[in-house]
Amino acid sequence: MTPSYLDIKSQFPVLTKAPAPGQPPLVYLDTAATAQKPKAVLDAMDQFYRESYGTVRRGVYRLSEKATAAYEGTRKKVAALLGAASEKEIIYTRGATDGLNLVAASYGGSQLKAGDEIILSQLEHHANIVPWQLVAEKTGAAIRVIPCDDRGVLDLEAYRALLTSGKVKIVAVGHVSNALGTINPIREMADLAHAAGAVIVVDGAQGISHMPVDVRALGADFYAFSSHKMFGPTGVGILYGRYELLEKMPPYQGGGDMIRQVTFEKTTYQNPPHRFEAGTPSIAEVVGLGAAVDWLQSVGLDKIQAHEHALLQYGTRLLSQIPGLTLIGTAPEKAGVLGFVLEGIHPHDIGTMLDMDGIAIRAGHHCAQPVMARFNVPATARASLGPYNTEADLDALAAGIRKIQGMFK
Amino acid sequence: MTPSYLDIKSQFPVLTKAPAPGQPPLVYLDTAATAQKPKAVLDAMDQFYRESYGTVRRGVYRLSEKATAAYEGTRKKVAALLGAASEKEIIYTRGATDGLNLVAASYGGSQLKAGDEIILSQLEHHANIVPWQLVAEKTGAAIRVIPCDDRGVLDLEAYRALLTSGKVKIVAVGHVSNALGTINPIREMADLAHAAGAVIVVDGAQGISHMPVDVRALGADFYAFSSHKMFGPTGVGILYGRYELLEKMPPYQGGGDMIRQVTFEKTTYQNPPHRFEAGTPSIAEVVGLGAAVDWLQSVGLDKIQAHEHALLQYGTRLLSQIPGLTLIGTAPEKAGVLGFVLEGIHPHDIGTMLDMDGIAIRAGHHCAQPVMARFNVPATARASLGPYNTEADLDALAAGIRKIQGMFK
Amino acid sequence: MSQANELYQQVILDHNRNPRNYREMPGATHVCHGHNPLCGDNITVYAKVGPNDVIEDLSFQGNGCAISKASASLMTTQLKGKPIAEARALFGEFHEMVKGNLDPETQPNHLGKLKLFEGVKEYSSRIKCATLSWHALIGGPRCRESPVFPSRSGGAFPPS
Amino acid sequence: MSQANELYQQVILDHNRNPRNYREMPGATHVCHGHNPLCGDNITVYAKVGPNDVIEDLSFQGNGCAISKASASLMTTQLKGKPIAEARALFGEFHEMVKGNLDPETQPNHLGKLKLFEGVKEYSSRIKCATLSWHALIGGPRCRESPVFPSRSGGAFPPS
Ligand SMILES: Cc1ncc(COP(=O)(O)O)c(C=O)c1O
Ligand SMILES: Cc1ncc(COP(=O)(O)O)c(C=O)c1O
Repeated sequence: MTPSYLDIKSQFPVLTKAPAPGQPPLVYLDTAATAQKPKAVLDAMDQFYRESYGTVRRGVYRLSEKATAAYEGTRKKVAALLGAASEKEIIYTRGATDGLNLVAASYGGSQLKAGDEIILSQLEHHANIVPWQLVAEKTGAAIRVIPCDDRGVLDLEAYRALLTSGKVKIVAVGHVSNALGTINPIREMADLAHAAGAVIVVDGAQGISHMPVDVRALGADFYAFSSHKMFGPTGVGILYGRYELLEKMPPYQGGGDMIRQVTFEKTTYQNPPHRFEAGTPSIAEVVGLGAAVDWLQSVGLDKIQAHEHALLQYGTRLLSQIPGLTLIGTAPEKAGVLGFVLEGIHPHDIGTMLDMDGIAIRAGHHCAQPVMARFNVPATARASLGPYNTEADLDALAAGIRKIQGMFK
Repeated sequence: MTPSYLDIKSQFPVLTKAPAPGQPPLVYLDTAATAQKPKAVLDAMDQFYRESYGTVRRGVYRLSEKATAAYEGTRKKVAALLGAASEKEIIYTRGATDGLNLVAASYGGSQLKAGDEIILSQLEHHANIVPWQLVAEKTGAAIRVIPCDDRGVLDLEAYRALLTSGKVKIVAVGHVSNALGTINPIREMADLAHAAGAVIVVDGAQGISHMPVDVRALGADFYAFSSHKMFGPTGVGILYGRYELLEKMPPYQGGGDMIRQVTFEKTTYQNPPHRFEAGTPSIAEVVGLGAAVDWLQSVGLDKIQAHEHALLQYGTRLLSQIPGLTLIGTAPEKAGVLGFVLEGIHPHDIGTMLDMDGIAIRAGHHCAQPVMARFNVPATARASLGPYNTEADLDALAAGIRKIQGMFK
Repeated sequence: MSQANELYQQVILDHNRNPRNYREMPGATHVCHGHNPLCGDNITVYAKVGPNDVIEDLSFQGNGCAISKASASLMTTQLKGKPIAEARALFGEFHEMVKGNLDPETQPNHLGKLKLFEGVKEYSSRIKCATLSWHALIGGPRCRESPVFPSRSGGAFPPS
Repeated sequence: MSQANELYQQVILDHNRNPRNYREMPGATHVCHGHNPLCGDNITVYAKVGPNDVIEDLSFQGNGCAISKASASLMTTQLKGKPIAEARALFGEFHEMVKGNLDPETQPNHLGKLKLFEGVKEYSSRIKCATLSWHALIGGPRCRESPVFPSRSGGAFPPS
């Protein structure tokens, strides 16, 4: 491989296990849906459960102390990964969806009033649409949408125009589109939002593990993502929020550990981040996420970005040479997502038929139905890249597509 | 051991690993906070991550199909465990706290109006208090509280009297008190609630893994619990809800997988249970929970109940013989919880000093401050039992307590 | 070659390419629209039912994947001329087969050519594609409002 | 014997049993209540500060665990007669020690008898017990409303 490529597939058990007899080996091209886990992460969790599992923040015994130290340690690691000002700005959630719902319900629910406006983009994942629709309905706020062009690039002029209403309180936008791969100019959009007196909530689900992310350099007021897409376990995620904003937000869920004092007459709450963390948290998952952050740091997000970028260029070239294939999502600033349609062949058939050759891609609307509507397709096929992918994976994809075309002819 | 005891400690890696040099072996008496995990559960999760990890309900490839089958399989297992009418009544949550917040916000938020009443009990965990306070504040409903007597038994006469107001819409009560061990008469309370036109929400966090639970025999309309207290992983839990009630509830969180169709103008939602499951779920955790249910079924909940009951009697006898020790929580119907205070020694000191002998108990308010207020103590020490505990564990506890008393003399 | 690999056989690909009874039906006694928002499949089924509950004519139109189109096409050829009751029974068998609960090689059935869809059982997300036109005809969650022949299953839970 | 095992030594148990300066102070110039809702520790600290910022008298009263009581008792004996600035500095060292950031054996410090509390670092949930009376005196999250000597740390995040 050329120097811009990483060689780390061997660290991923799923990707290296011997296929069942008669089955082709796995070519995993669905990292945008969920990432595979390196051995380091799996070992960390398993070892935690086998050697020092206990509850956190509640016990007066050392098993619990150890668990708490590992648990809180991850908060520091994540704060460092994101360039946050303090680990107190790091809230553990169940995932990106949970984090976006938290911001929408708590920040949106307490700050929005009838007539206020929320700006979303045409590229959003349902997780960054529906929570805003729910809070808009409750508060009487209205939703405005930034359109995109035929490449999948947001129309910043339209965005500027929307901001002039003077009623915009919140801009919620994805860092990277999961359906198209478009990387949005968050810094510029944040500056414009701030100048208009709005806060910016960034859905970082597809950003975080594919490029270095510095929330302060980006100007993000909130940044939400999931562990499972960054090589960590399912069941946990992160919401970053500027402390000043978190401090004025009411609790989201009620329960143990988020309270200061409970009586039936009056309950008082902890400071952030604990105010937003009710109940026994995802302890082992947080430990696993900590290992995933360590792993990411050891590989280097700049290297991952370079690797995926080189693969994206390689894959784009390969797929562009296939007659009857149309790439959906051709923004100049693009992450490792290859969305496409084939003339006369439904994306779901592509997905199932590629699977028969061991190639796992995703077909469907990718929880981004407004994007499908914009490009006037019912669904797309999507191959998405991770640091473990290789040129050979993309060669297999291209060959698989040509084979399908032959069968459908 | 006598026939009423189980012999399963060897299945639990944490409980059988060799202690660090110079450290005493672990005596784990904090199962009410969180349960240790049998090897079968850890292996199931680890194997899943290493061999067949993929996203669920979204993919068109077999890795995802396998994951989906394992994931949805757990729903059936849990439905069978609970005696639910259908697996469509089983909602995956993050834990008991998340489940109770879901019911309070979605059912409570849509059904309660100003002047309505919610009945809680004096014994509730904060997770079954604060969510109701939050929804009461939003809707203008009022909270009424069933008192308990000096043993920690709920006053059913007072409960009957509260129900006569005609305004009660929801009764929310714990199956088993985590601070006192009291087993509440759910069936009787459910019948009374239903006769008064109210639904009953049961916090089953301390019920589920300590006795056979049949939601229909109990008459529970909702039943919420956490995987981590039933020998499964952290990061997942279950909310059971009667389908008829679930069907009329609005979504709780918005995002992927809970929608039918999304446009910026109008979004429509899935049927239960998916309506309440936004975003990528706790996939591996659900797989682990499935293994935990299998494990529970193979050991037998009746056997676990008998084992813990015998140990409870043994421990009660032992502790009662210690001068200066007062048991807090002496209900005749009681699960494996031994709450106590020592004259002149603060519970936190008991916890830390027992830890020095390798004995892990919990000291504090146990997220049940109203119980502490009722018994007029700032905190208690609490030893709680699991199926892996033995008489020797309780002997160690009693010896440890006597040693502390000697030091404090 | 696994069963799944056998799914996209020439018959299915042929019915996809040249769907049978692919037309509107002006004198239809029943019309139902089936929609799967998950993949954007859209199918309209037309039926003409005679006096003694016999399906005298059956056709469809719409867009979808090869599985849903071939399934709709084969459905029309298999059910034309049959009484409604028989259509209902056949759908029962078809549904159990694609869910993996009926093995057409070892268990008695009347599936005939419909056996071609057995491989769908390996892809639970594709079951909806294979059954879309059937649900439109017979009823079920994909077409709850106005199936041609309302399902009799009823009960507390919508069939799935 | 581990460090934690050394935590409950005779000195600490003795200060718990017979706390020094355990009394109200009628002529106090400063009074502050410290409360840890987590464990129900309740402590009131009284101070009499002289013209040149010297702590002329220091006492406390309240309920709590042995760690919080002994810590309050030792605090009063260690700080009486000291200028406020010195008290503040000593708390800084004490706080770092119980958080595990200052090793009193190898790093320069003025902790003296307060070293007895080093074992607390093994039990992060007990740090609050050991520092409750100190926070009441010097300020911090446990006594944010009215510490005797408001903390100067300030900044965007409350100290913890
Ligand atoms: C009675 C009771 N209810 C609710 C909970 C909350 O469970 P979790 O923290 O797992 O959400 C607990 C456990 O802490 C409990 O004991
Ligand atoms: C852009 C984007 N936002 C949000 C999400 C939701 O993440 P999760 O399902 O992990 O909550 C996803 C992933 O599905 C995504 O790609």
